Amino acid sequence: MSLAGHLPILQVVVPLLIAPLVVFLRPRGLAWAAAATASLLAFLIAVTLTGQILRSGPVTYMLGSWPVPYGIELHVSPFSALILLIVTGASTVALFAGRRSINMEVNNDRQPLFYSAWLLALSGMAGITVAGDAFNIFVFMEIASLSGYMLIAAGPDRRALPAVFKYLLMGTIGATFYLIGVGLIYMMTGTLNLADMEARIHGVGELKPILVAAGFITVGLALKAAVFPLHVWLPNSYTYAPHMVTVFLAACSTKVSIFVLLRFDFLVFQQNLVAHDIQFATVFIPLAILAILIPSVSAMFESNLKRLLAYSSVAQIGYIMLGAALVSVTGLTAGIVTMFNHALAKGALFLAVACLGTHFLQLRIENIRGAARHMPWTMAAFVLAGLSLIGVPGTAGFISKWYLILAALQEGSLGIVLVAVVLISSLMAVVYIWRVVEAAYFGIEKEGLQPAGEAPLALLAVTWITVLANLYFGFFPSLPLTLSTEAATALLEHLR
Amino acid sequence: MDFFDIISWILFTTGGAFVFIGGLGALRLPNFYTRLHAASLTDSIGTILIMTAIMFQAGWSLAAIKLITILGFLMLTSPTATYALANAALLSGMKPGKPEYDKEGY
Amino acid sequence: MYYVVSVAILVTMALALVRALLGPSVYDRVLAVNVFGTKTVLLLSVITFLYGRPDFLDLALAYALINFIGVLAVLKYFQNRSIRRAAEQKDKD
Amino acid sequence: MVNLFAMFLLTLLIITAVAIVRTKDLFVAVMLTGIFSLLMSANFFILDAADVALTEAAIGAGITTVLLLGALALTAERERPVSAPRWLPLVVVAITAVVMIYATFDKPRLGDPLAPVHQHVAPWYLEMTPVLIGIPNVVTAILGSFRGYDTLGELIVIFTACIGVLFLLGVPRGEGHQPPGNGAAPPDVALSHHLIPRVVGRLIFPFIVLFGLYVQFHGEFGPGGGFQGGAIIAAGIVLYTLLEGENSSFSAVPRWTLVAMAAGGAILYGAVGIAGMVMGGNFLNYSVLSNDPVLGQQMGILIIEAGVGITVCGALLTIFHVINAREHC
Amino acid sequence: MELFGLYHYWTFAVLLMIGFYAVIAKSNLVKKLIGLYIFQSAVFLLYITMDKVDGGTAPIIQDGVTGQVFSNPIPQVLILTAIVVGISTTALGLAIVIRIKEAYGTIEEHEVREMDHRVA
Repeated sequence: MSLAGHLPILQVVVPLLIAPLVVFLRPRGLAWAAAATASLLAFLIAVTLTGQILRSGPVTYMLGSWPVPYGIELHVSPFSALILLIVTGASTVALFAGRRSINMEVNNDRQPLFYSAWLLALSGMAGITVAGDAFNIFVFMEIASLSGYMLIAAGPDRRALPAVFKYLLMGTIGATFYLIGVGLIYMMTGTLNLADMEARIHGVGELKPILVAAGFITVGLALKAAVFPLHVWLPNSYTYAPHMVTVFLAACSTKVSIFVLLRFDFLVFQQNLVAHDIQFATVFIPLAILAILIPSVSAMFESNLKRLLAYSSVAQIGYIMLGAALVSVTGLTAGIVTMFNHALAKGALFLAVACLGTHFLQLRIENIRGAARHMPWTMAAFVLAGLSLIGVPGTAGFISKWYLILAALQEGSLGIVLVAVVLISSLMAVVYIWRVVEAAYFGIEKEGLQPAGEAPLALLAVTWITVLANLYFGFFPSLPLTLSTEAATALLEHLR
Repeated sequence: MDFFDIISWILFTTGGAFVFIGGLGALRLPNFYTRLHAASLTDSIGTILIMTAIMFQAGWSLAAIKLITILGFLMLTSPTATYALANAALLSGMKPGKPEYDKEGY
Repeated sequence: MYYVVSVAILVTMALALVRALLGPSVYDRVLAVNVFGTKTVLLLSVITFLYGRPDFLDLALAYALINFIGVLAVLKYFQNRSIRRAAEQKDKD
Repeated sequence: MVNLFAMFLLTLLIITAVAIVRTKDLFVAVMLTGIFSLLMSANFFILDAADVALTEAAIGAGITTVLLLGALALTAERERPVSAPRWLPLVVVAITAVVMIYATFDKPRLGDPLAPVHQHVAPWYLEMTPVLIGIPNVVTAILGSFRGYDTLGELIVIFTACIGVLFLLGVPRGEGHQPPGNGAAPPDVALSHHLIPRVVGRLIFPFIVLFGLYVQFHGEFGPGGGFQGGAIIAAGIVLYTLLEGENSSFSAVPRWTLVAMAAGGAILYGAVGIAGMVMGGNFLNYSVLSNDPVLGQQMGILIIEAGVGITVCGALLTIFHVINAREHC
Repeated sequence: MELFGLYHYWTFAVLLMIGFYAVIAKSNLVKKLIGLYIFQSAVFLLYITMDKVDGGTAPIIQDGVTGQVFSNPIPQVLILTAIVVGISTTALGLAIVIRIKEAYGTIEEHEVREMDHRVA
């Protein structure tokens, strides 16, 4: 088989096997270089894979050449391709931008371990995304989570530790719930392969265990994805993690869990459980509305910059769930394209915050007053990325909001309410972004807190590349839209 | 029922009895050292009897060799553990025969 | 006959568990854990023959070994604890 | 009758678990956790899962207890009471319990040979393992070959834990920490002045390692394999460290060797997978490693099991040493 | 037999609840981790329970013995993996707890929270 045929497994294995080697690269530049190269390689593989899928449809790969369902299968659909682009892209961007920032926050002799964990997190998330086997997802989920805990615990503030401990407990409970759900399904169907599972649940007479399994899997993955009432671990973890880790994880870690959640709910449960779409909608639409509004309010009153953005992330997860809960092609497209665009916007915002972080130890709004005078490029990037988050036309964020509103309007009278929610929350986003902008541009500097100048060039350059990507995908949204529409159609195929 | 079976029966029954008595002693005797004493001695004899009984059942095979290994292992480690425990208790100031030391915190 | 001895072992395990729950001193609990461990080894040896799979005696051997290491780890813990406490005591004086 | 035994053991299990949660003394909780683990593995054995029972005993009862004790020495031994009533957890737990019991109603009967679990994939493995792989232990065959990718993943999980612990605890202590006793941390006094345990320990140490190697390489034929073998060897070296002290243990096996083992095993595993790819199969296809596919499979499984054993041993020992050394720095 | 089967599942449910309760209701961080360990062990029991077949034996084929019924090997493979994942999580959790103790001087969740509030 040619190399092209092996791409799905290379996507996972390249960072996975470079990670143990990185531990031994003592001079710190070397560890960074190896990690950045591996990450870039993974990104290139993801791009190639996406091209392959756009040309010729989903790709599968049998591990050990064993036939399905006896061996483990990898399955790369348009949906997974989109997530792969987000994951590998975020990792690469953060690594290339963040060398200086990481040097400031993680001391030298620990850096090889740090970069090794970074690659493990990357390969764990890539592994979840390409997996076609329920248990395999669990294993890679644990790789991603354990390395994620470690990355967050690298934060210099001691408050990172309780935050990460809480994350560890909730993450493990989530993973274990998922494992219980998979166990129950396995008990009723005798298979672990997702596609096979889907086919065999049809034949199951008694549905109580399946229903309970659906509950456990949904709750477990919602915990991991920080869907609204289960999000309590997220704000502090993102706040106290090293800045670059926040960029990386905020862009993709919760999205990977949502990806698995949507796949399970739509492919495995939706067409097999009676009226599951209605249950799904009745649970998730109100939850999503609360998830959009309440964290937005929290963000409006938050003064720590990173926690403010973390709350906004929770709200964005609400948008994604709202789109999915509408159970229509447009709704799902909106949800999925939101994943992509939010990753862009939030990645850029956190990068800008990281730029500020090179000069401010305490990233609170009252501390960064007047920062725009000393760091004009950083703050300009922040403003543009903020506009994308709000959803101003011409930015990537607009595309997702627009599709969400289109999807909502298809729902009749309920739709009006939803549109109102989206608009209100966008106004809230204006408020919390404006608070930062106001402080940075019009605030009066605090004594002794003036930054010396701009952020390091590499960091600033990558920040601006991300910001420009926000604009690019605002004007030419065809790639994410094509992938999202195909993903949405595939998810809903069985429901027709 | 052949000869070996009868021997096994006898060994099993006595072994089981010793094990049970040891357990009873470990539960009912008044202080730590007496409990340790009851548990450790019956432990050894019970193990010997039961393992021998199983050996008679297994016949001369790989299993018998494994049983001998396990028996030898337990004969080495179990008294050692008992000694170590008694030593640690004594060093911590728990004097034998004085029930007032027999409280939490030691 | 395997059943008779298994029952005896199981009852002893329960008694040891009660001792572990009652305490009162930590050494009693360690003793109970040790008794529990050796009884598990015996139970396992008996059950391998009850199941007719004597090749699983490896498990019993592994248990015996783990049990010993456990007791020594506890012993080391006690020893370090008494050193720590002595040091703390010295601090207070 | 065995079923009654199992029910008895399960009851003990529940009692133990309740006691663990109720006790305020963490040392007692750790001791009971050891009992819990032994009970759990006895249950696994009764339920025909010999490999799992061995793993649970070695990892659960052995290594977990040692790690928890190490952590207790560094933190605190007693739990402080909380005054506020906790009704929310109770409600959450109660809801989950009701859901779980609801799910039990339609579950297939335990041991029913017609249950769907035993129908679809499982018979294929039992039937094809002798043909395709040619080793008696079906669990090892699935673990090493049919689902070898999961095993690779899991190896990486324990490697991640290893570097995570190293990352978190391999640094000097932060400010605000006051070591007991005027800054003089307790020296690492091993059990070296306990003559009897030391002699016995030295006597059995080589046998433990030998037994570990036996379990490691006998995994194709009986219960055992890389995890169990690696964990048992690790337990043996833990014993050595307990008896002889950290320093002499390090002079025998330095820390960097342990980390190298943890990484090397995983890389070895991956290398076998890539070799399969280079030689024309898919990733982790061992059949192409040799002209005879069955022989290739056996070779592949042997090598990856060695990789698993090396990583598990190295990772567990690194974790143990890092936690243990923290006490004395 | 029916009762026996249900007893296993109920034990699983009860253990799950005990562990879950310890994780969310206890304030001591080590206790939480021990609770997590019980919680995960309960799931192992669920999987292993479903592998049993009447009259079956462990899935290790014996030479020269025919007509044996074997228990299901797959749950065992999965749980072997899950046990190692469990110890990894516990080890990492303990490392974090040790660091919390060093940074805050306590391992009680409510005390840590109070200290953080005082600072913020």
